[in-house]
Amino acid sequence: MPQFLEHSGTSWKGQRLKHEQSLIDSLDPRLRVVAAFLFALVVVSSEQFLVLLIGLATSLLLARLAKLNFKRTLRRVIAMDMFMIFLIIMLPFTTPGEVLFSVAGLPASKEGLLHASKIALKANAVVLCLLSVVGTMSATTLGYSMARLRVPDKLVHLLLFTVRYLDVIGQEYKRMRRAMQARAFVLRTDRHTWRSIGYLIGMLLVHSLERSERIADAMKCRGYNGRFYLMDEMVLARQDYTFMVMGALFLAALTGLNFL
Amino acid sequence: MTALIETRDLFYRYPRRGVVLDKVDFSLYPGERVALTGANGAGKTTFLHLLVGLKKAKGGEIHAFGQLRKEEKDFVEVRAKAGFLFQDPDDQLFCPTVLEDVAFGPLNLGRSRTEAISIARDTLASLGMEGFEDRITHQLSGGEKRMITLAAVLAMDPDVLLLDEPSNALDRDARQRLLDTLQALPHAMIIISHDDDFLAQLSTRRVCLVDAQLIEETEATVAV
Amino acid sequence: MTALIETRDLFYRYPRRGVVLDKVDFSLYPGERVALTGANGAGKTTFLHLLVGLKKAKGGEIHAFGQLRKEEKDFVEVRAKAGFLFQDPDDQLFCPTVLEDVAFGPLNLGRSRTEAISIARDTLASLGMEGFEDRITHQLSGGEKRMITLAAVLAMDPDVLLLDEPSNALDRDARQRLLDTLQALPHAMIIISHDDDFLAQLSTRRVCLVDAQLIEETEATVAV
Amino acid sequence: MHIVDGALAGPVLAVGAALAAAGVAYGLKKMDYDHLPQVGVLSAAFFVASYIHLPIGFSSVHLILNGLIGLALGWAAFPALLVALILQAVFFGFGGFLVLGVNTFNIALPAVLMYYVCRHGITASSPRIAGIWGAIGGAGAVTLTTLMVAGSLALSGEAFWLAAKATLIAHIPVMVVEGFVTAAAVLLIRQVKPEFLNIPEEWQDA
Ligand SMILES: Nc1ncnc2c1ncn2[C@@H]1O[C@H](COP(=O)(O)OP(=O)(O)OP(=O)(O)O)[C@@H](O)[C@H]1O
Ligand SMILES: Nc1ncnc2c1ncn2[C@@H]1O[C@H](COP(=O)(O)OP(=O)(O)OP(=O)(O)O)[C@@H](O)[C@H]1O
Ligand SMILES: [Mg+2]
Ligand SMILES: [Mg+2]
Repeated sequence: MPQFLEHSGTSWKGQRLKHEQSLIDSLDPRLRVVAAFLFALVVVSSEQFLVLLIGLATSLLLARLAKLNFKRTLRRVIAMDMFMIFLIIMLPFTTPGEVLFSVAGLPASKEGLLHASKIALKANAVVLCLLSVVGTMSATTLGYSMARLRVPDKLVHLLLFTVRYLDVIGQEYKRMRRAMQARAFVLRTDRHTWRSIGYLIGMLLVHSLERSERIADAMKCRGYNGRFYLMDEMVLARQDYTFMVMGALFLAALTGLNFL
Repeated sequence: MTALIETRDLFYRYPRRGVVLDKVDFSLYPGERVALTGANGAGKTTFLHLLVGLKKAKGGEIHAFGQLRKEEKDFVEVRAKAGFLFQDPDDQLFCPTVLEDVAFGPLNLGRSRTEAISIARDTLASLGMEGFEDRITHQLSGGEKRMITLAAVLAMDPDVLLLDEPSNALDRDARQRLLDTLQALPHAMIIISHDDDFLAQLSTRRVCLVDAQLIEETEATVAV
Repeated sequence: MTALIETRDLFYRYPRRGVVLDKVDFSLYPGERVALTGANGAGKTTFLHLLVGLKKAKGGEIHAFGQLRKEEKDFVEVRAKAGFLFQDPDDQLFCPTVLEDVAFGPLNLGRSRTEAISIARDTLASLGMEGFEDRITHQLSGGEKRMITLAAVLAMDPDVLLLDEPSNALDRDARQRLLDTLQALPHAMIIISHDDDFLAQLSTRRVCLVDAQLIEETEATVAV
Repeated sequence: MHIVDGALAGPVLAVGAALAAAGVAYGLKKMDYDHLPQVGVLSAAFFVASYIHLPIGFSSVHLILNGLIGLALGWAAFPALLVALILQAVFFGFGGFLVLGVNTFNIALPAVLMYYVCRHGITASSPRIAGIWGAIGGAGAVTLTTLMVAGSLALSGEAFWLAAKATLIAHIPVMVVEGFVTAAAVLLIRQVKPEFLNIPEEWQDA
């Protein structure tokens, strides 16, 4: 992950804390996961520019509706774009076709440019939709809805365990990292740095493993016999059905546009 | 009156560390609140672990709730009747939400879902923690986590409480709250702590673990 | 005599928690051992973190070792001269063996491997911890861990020691040993602790953090 | 290492998802309920460790650590990495939705392979040899992942071939760093908690 996510990552408390309730939050979480998936499917398989533009516009609208934190979202989307950019810059030069312009003697083709912009549109539309529709629920809710969507039980509980201990271990990591800093440790490009960071990670794993042993003991003490239980209530309400119908019509229309 | 928990000649050693418990005799009677003190690494936590079978004794006998306990399956019942509060609340709160965590014990004891939920709600209410049901466990403060782990243990309706440094890392208010709550509970308890004031207000008897031996502290020794 | 560390109008707040330090003025002079007390969550640890730049102040100035310190790179030098002992030794020990851990600081200061190792050996010996060089840090007792972290800090030859609850979770003997060691050191210190007796034997001056303000405690207030 | 949505061809996505699903299913089967806390907590630890950025010259790289994940978790690396990738995609916008399968497979398969290749080496009696095997595990996993990412791109169209090659070259420093870091971590764990690395396939308790 890019570096500046580190902060939001280690002090991660799920997205709920700073997030304002929105229209999207009133929808059933299962529905949100399914909707995001179908949307991604339609957008990624579309090749028409118009469809992709509508897709991106929809995602932007969803981001508005979900009251996403503008700055934070922008940083994340840009992080992803930076990652792709190198792929996209290369495409016009490696795709044969009608030459639009050339850089340092290398011809850039129109087809390549189109292909590159399609990838950019698709990736941004999907990520924005994901952040606003699924990313606005708490990680715990995401786990519940996966369970309700028949994702295997073990995987769901694994996700919930990971989420539960991310913060605990993140804090532990932060304290150890600070203690190293306090001893005048500065990251450099040398073996001392790499060895120290390797030790840090190793120690973090040892602490984590020992914690997991204590957790297993605590579970035994509470009579654990190989079963976990989830308690959540998810019932489809009227607005969910409305959303379902509208969403289905919209996605069908988008798909249809491809064949015009 | 018969002892709830009794050990005879209890013996334990760690591979590298050596003997930590050498022929320890101990009894816990109903209504007692026994303070267990001792230096760091004396073996206090190990002792509690042995009582509920999380570690296997290398010698001696453990009688609990009227029976000799030897095998893992004997201890399953002991763990249901002896509520164990761990040193670090984070180790004990492993479910995503508070309600699920508190209901985890009753569900494992075979209660139905609705029963378990209602037990969990009642227990939370009795500790003054109503309204916390849907909170996410990892977002609670230290003091809140401690109270929820206590609720989780009490929800199993134990006869005995085993508390491993319960007041650790609590600030004054949270500590006082815990103290008041524990004083009001009728359960027999064993309390490990380094906090003398806390123990003085809570315990009815003190034992100290020194050199792998349990030593009964009388009023006189405590005063010194 | 000029102050080793001085703050003027130091200000800090946490996003959700609010202001923890409000225009704090503080000076530490050579030879002083300042006790820093205050309730849990008062902001004592935060204050020490600010002094060595582990957190960035939201206002005010920090002068350390004769210079105004603002940027991360200014603080790298401060951290070399101000040895910081963390609250929990486990956070500070991350190398497999004691020797490597103690040599980590000198290596960061640019010493060669052989130099760093000889410094580490000398420091351990000066604290009476020779023979621990090849022990595995993770398997030490609480008191031993504390002494090793102290050695690790002293190996950097600091001018000032910042101690965050050094006697925490230590038993009587280990605590006494630490106390004797600290009393024999010539360094200026800031010591956070909740242990009044420990502070009484060590400190030359006391300040208390109350409501985001540092209050100088005179003999009279301490006696109360 | 996370490919975004939109770049890969449909068949590549589908095959990736199917292979990842198979790997995850097998990993879940190997991991019984008693080891859920262990895998869950370690997975959180790896998630945290993947924030670490190390400078290389003027740029910086972040660690992937899939070699170490494989050595620590074996086949459970598949579900653990899927969980991490889901969380990254959904809450950090890193990666994509439909590429989850391909991304999981690209990162988890090398982890599992390195587990088989290096698990004996890292328990060698000489720390030097164990360190070398650790380095092979760390560098090898990243190398394989890079090859697979490049392969996924190349399979999606000739136009990506250059990008695929560039990916490979750009990751050479990452391989070196991962090798060193993994070796150090392995050496530490060997000394501090040797039972950790001897975890056999069946997850018998040490
Ligand atoms: N798994 C282990 N292997 C070897 N030694 C161990 C292990 N667990 C604990 N020990 C050692 O056994 C001794 C007793 O540990 P225990 O945790 O019971 O002490 P304690 O009295 O609870 O101490 P504290 O007050 O610090 O909690 C310690 O010296 C500890 O280092
Ligand atoms: N990262 C953070 N975000 C928000 N609040 C924080 C953060 N870190 C600490 N705090 C809060 O800031 C306050 C001061 O914390 P600090 O650790 O400095 O207290 P302290 O005086 O050292 O307490 P203690 O005696 O418990 O160690 C506390 O209320 C704490 O909850
Ligand atoms: Mg203990
Ligand atoms: Mg503090």
